[in-house]
Amino acid sequence: MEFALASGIGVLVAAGVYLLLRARTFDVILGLTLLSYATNLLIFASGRMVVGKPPVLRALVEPVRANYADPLPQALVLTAIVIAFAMTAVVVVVAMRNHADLRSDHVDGREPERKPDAGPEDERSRDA
Amino acid sequence: MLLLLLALPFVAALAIAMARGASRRTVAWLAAAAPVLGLGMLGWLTPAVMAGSELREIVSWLPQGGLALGLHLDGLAWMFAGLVLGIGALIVLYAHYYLAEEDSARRFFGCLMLFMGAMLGVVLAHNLLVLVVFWELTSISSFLLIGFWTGRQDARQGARMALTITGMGGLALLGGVLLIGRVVGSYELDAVLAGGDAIRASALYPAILGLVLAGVFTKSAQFPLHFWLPQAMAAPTPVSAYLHSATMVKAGVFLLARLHPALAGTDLFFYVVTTVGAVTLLIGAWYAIFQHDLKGLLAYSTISHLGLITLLFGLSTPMAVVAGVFHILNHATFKASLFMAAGIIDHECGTRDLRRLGNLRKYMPYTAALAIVASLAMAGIPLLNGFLSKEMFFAEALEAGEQSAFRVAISIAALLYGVFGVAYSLRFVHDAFLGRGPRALPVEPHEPPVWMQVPVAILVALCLAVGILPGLVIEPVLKTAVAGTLGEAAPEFSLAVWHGWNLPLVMSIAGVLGGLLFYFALRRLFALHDAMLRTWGRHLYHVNVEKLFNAAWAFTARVAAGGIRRSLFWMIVVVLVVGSAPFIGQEASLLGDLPAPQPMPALGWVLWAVLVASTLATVAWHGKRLTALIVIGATGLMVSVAFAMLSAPDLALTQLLVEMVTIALMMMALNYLPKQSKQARTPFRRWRDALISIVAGVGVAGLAYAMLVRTPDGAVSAEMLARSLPEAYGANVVNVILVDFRGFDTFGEITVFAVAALVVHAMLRFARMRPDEVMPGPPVQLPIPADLTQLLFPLALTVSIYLFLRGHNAPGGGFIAGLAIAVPVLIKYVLQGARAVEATFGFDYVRGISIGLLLAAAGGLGSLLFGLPFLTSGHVDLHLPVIGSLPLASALVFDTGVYVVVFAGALLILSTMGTVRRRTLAAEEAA
Amino acid sequence: MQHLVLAPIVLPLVTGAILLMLERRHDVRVLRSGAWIGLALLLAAAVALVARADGGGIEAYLLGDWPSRLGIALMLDRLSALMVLTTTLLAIPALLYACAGWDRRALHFHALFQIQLAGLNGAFLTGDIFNLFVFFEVMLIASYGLLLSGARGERIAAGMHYVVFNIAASTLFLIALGLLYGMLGSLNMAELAVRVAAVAPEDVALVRVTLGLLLVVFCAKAALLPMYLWLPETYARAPAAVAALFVIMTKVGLYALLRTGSLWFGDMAGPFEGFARGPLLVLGMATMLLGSLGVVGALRLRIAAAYLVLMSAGTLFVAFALAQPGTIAAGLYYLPQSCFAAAALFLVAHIVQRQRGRAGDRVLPTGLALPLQTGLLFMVTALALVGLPPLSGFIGKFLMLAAVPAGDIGWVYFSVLASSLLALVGLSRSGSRLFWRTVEDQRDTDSVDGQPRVTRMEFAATALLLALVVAMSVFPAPVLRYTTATAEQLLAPADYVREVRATTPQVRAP
Amino acid sequence: MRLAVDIATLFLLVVGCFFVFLGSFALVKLSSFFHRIHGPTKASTLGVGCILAASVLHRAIHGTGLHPRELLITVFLFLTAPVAAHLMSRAALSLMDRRPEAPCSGTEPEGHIRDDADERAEQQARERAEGRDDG
Amino acid sequence: MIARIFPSVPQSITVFVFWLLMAEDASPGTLVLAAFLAWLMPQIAARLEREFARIGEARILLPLGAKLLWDVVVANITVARQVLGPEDRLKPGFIWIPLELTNIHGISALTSVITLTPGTLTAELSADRSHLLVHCLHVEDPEQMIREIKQRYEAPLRRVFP
Amino acid sequence: MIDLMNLVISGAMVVVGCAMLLALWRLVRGPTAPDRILALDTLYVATIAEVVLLGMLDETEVYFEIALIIAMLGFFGTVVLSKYVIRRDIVE
Repeated sequence: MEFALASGIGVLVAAGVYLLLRARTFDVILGLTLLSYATNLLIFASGRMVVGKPPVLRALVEPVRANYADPLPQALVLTAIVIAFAMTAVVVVVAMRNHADLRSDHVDGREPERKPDAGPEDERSRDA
Repeated sequence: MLLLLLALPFVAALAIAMARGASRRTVAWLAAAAPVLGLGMLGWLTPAVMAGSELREIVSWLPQGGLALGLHLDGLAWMFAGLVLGIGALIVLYAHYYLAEEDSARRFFGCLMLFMGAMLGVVLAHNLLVLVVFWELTSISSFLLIGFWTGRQDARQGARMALTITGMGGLALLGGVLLIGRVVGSYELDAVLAGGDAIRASALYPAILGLVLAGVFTKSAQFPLHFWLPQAMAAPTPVSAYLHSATMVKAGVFLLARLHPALAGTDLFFYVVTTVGAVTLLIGAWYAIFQHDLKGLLAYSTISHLGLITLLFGLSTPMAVVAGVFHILNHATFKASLFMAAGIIDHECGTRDLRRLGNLRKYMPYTAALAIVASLAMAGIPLLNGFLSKEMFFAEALEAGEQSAFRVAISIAALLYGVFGVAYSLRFVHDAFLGRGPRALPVEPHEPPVWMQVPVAILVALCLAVGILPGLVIEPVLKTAVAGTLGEAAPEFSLAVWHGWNLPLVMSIAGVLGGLLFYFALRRLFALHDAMLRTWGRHLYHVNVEKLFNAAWAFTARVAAGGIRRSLFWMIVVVLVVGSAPFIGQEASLLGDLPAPQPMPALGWVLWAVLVASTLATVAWHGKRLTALIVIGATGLMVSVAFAMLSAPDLALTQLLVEMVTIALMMMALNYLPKQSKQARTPFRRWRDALISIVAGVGVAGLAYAMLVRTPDGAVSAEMLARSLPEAYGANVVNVILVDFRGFDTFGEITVFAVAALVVHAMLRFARMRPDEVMPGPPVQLPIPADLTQLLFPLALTVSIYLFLRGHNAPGGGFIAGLAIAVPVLIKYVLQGARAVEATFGFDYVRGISIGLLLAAAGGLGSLLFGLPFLTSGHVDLHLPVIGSLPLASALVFDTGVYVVVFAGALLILSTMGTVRRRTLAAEEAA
Repeated sequence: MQHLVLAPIVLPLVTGAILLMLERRHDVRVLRSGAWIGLALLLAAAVALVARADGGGIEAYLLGDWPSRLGIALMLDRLSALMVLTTTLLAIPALLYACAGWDRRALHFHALFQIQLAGLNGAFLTGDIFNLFVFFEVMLIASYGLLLSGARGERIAAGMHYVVFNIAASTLFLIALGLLYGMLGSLNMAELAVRVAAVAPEDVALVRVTLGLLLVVFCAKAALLPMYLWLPETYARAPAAVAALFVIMTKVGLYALLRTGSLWFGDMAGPFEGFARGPLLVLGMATMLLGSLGVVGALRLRIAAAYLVLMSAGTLFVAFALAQPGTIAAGLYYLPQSCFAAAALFLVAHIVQRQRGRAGDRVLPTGLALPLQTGLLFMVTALALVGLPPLSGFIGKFLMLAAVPAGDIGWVYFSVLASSLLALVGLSRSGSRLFWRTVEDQRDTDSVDGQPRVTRMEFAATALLLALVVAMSVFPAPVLRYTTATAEQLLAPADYVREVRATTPQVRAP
Repeated sequence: MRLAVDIATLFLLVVGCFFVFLGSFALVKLSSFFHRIHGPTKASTLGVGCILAASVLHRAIHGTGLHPRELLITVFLFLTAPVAAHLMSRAALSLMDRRPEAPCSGTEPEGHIRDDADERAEQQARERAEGRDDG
Repeated sequence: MIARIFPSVPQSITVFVFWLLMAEDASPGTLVLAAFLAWLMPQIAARLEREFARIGEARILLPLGAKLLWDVVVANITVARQVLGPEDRLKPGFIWIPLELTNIHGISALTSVITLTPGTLTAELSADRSHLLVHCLHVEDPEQMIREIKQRYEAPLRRVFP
Repeated sequence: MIDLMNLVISGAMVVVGCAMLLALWRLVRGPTAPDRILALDTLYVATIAEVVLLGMLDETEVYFEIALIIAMLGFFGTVVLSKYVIRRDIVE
């Protein structure tokens, strides 16, 4: 089971990283989403894998670690999920504006064919 | 007293800067007041200095760092201070007449005073760091002065070049001083001079020497860094006269003199300094001869003289030092006067080109007379001051060093110097004042205002006085200065014009004759000179600086090109390096002893398969965006179910809700983005990225696996489980952690959420954008689903409240509930349209966020009333008559804040995004 | 007043929330006065905190009255107090500058500004690593808002870069935190310090990776080579007042590096003592040089300013990586002054941009001579940033160089001095082109029509920053005394850990 | 009693799984969208309903007592499933090349459904390209 | 007045019952809370709805529900047969069904019912709400089908939602 | 009996899991957007079944909320995605 979780995280990371390195804003957003799944699972995994013992205290079940899953990573993941959502919202909107303002959905706001800037010769006069 | 002396010029500068609207005359008076007053003070102090006592004042600045504003006045400092103030006063007088109407006198004199102060600081400094401080200040103020005529390209270039070179030297000097401080343990001059042996013995000595000399050589324009000085001649002439003959360039040799006891006395010092000095001496002189620009000639001759002084200090014998100090004085007097004369010529003739000048004695006889005397002093003609120091130099050169070959070389250099010196002095005198000419001058030359001649006359008189009566006029001064330089090692000497027939005198005579010959052979030599190296230093500098700018630009542009992807790429590369480095050589430690893994339930495999397949499908379909979005929905679902399966119901709930809202958000965004990704045809990049991502995936999987198979020990959560119910009154430990144990995290988290909503709002509120593709027709009606929501909406709200209230004891809580309420409202938006919802709903989301945040803060701050820390939860059981017991935890207030923030934030995001088009249309209609 | 530690976080947050509410009234004066009241209170709190921290004690404030291992503890020591005060002092001129008009053009500006302060202060005060992450995010998201609110065109593209990069870095942060908790079972930094030292030998490599990843995150936020690419464009495109405040953001990464370094890699860290110092030193020097090269190559003044921020970050990396009491003290002296100076440069650049009209802040020769006061402001700023005497930049660098251990002298001296020189070359060129009338005739690029006039308030804001720089230069001794004490405190992590463990809840069981 | 309930539970479980599986199977097996949609909307919904009922029964006997609230999910599903199906078919209709014309009776053949993400965008790109040629 | 406090009585009842079911508790506290929510929720909803459903003959609902449940079971068996059998034996097609129901609540109820019953699925409601487009997986005789739907479901629904 | 019950529940989970895989197959294969939406919807429904079964197996009630929310969101997702396909603009 550990292997399955680890490999799942690995696949998510690989896919996320690959998409993160794409040139289009939307692909990058997808990549970030996948990466955030991966991180959530990873943090969650830091509490180890426990099946069927949610950390909701039940009467007559002694509150010790053997009987419940580790609640702390779950709380951390919750925070992480929320923050990731907030960030996604922002990046999505930036992507929209990027496309609207610069007429390109390239991550850098322009297609790479164009040179990044006018050369120094244009900007500098002959005055050294 | 010293502090006051030092402060004078700065005060003057400040006064000038403040004196807005003051007349030129007032400004000049203000500027003159400083050096005149200063001279007065110096005069008052003179007897004490001459008596050999040393004044010292120390103001604490940074005692821990050994930095104190320590000033002292010994002989050397006294001499230099006199030089700085005296010539300064003359320069102010001169400049007042020199400056044109359109030049800003305030700016000029302000900078000049700044410079004067800095220079005084250099000479008075007792702490080497303070010396460095003022040293750099001279560079900066000279930058401002050289670039005074900002409109002129050569002025700007010259200023920058001077700043670059001297700034470089200053930084090197700083390094050297720091190293000295390290060796000696103090920056105080006493200690440093006393620690000379320690310095010379230290392993750092070569570095120290190199760095300090770098400072000295750059400031004093020594070969090969001499080229900035001729360039600096673009400055107004008073500046050249002051900075580039009398004072600033002397700072270098001053430092050499200052640190002489500490640094000199090794072979390294001897050979480096003498060689550099000698080469500079010759090259400067040689170039001086062939300059057509009057100031160029003077500049190169200055370089040459500075080389001479350097050479003298390099020789290091006591008498050589005496000669060096003496020549500093002499050179300052005659060169300053020559510069001023050149300025007069420039001023009155409109040109400084020697090829166009000539025969000026007819037009300006007094000036001519003064200049001729001064240049004779420069040539080292007897009865003038230059002669004396030159003689001393010849005498020292003949005895230099232990090796005869070196001695011969130095002597030949000295002789050549004599020849060249006479030659360029002749060229100055002959080409400007004698011979034929002038040719094609823009104006008719005439005598300048008399007050412009006065400073020149004073200096020339000094030349004569020293040259004729050295014993009377200059000997006490020199002795005082030398005593300050060498301390107890100062030699006994007496100055006299006539030493009898000896080798130096012969050399002098040979020099004069050689110079005359040389001058008359000049025409032929011009070709030789042209064939020789051009002023390659400057050329090299320009090429290099230009290259530097372009290269720096190209480099940074190239490195920064590639934008986000390159950023991310590098980060991932760094991560991979950091992630793999610790395992190199100990691969075994990654997995350690593996305990048996837990068995996998069937559901696990299904989840795994769906997760992996949908993830890979997302990658495969990422170009088709809607498809990718739908497929990634399945990934999210699987992650949630995995959470559920692995005993994390709260996570599953949150993940699901967030997932759904995210998808809604992306769908809204997709409307304003291209529907498909353009696929770049860069297979290399794709393979490279694929490779990295696989490595990253494998790496993270490995780490996760290694972590998972280790048995945890000592995690703090065990205690949380135990204390959750009795102390925080909650059975759902995750929620208890969120609102109690780690409530502060949640506080931050909702802030993030709230701000995200505000950012979205801020970015889209006034944005005008149109979708790429607009479906024809009016908004579509979906009556049947809309009708269904009439039934579901109140139920969904109820579910939300249920989740909220149950949160502390069962999965749920403020966050989950907040999103759960946002979802049905969003459905309303989708099915009924934004206009309908917003017109009737009447809820200001921004204000909602604010209220929520304040509620959460209030929930946390409540405990402060009881003197308990922020977010300490309280708990009461209310017993009401009919209803029964009502458990109330103060965490509930906090959680309510969370609830409100999340609900309002989510809706602010969704409604802002959903209504972009409507606002755009409205704005376009209004326009 | 045990709750004072809380004030720098909660005060701006509450102010921000209230300002959000006041936005409804559409009266900018109300908003401004609210913001200023909040900031004044914050300043008072920050000063009080510094005074308290200077007493020498380390204080732990147990949120929720839970023992620090269970809950979150805010930590007050000299370093945190110093950082909080620096932030506040930087915020005052930034807000002043923004109040000259930008705050009316950027929606939610005041609220975002306050929340950004809360995030920064939270990051400086928290003693819990996950809470640090949360406050990083608070700070970042508010910075996105400040950068992007009212933004158009290129600024959006720059924002995209900034946002995506930081999200990626945050993701990495989370991965590292997950591994950290999984391996060590705690989140309290002091507690972790104890656990790090006691890691079983077979786990050392794994923990190294974990901590290494964490450091990568901090370095990325602090713009260490090669992860600095996000910085120049972002800072150069941000609104001036915002850019001025952003200057402190790279320092948060440095702060985190210093804090974790002192706790986890200090003299009680066992197998981790001195972890990663070598690479950090080398990369810090490279960053410094590269930053200065950027200054030389910059075509715009604001780009140059951004590279100067990079350069100062590099300097601080070197100072902290050397981990000597002297270098840390010098670095901590250098840190606030470089913040003030860099912020001032961004403001000056914006003033220049408007005074030069269409030429903007591009380093082009024009026929305009800028007013003397602008030139003076620039000059003082440039001197402080390059590290030329007599301003505080020089003092900081000098103190650092003087404390470099003997073995590292060569390269450190070379890189610090060479980078200063390069920066000097670059700035002298930009300065002479920008402030001097360099062509005799007016060109069409020189039109200044349509540019909002530079107000007195904007000058005042810039001058205020420079006054801080000058004050630090004239009275360096008290500051250095404080930072030296800070460095000593940092180099004795055992005290910190002991203090955290010894602080017990008021009513709960320990 | 317990036995009877257990048997009922088992029966419901088996039936539930069968229908859930059937729904998905239909999704895979059938050839066009309008055929496939019949499977999940009916079979899967009923299947889940059965499983929920089984769960209620199971809990009543083996767990903490009768928890009818799980039936709420069933109710919810039965309410939403047809409307969801309705929406999906509308979506499919909007993508059809030949949609059923205005109200009339009688049967009509099913048209081809375009792939939304793919074809429409391509077509638009083509149109844009042509438009540019004209201009 | 009543309408002001309880904009929609059915909705209030639904919420009340729903809450009690969810909370699985009938203590006084829960009842009070449920009553409060039963008042509050329709209030909120009322701001978003133009008109609430009015129920005519509510007692028909019960037999209709029973009939529907049976039909659903039958439908699933039918669908199972159709799915598992060879696909080429099916005769699928679209049918427009003219509506007599005018109440939108009735129409949506009918839509759901049609979808849940054998082999039929509503795809669209015409813009004037007079016809429903139904997709049939297997249709032998369209007229027969329309008749059956109208008689079996539409007629009772018209009584519920007049 | 309990064992048999658990066995059947586990078996049911496998069957429902297969149903999920089939839905996944359709999700990945497409070919049209409505097909994928339908597949996702089916996946949601099957997931509810899976979660309920899990709750039976673990004898805990904490999964109720999850199942409820999945049901709610499955519908919501379908609405949003379909609306997008129909109109592009999901909020008009």
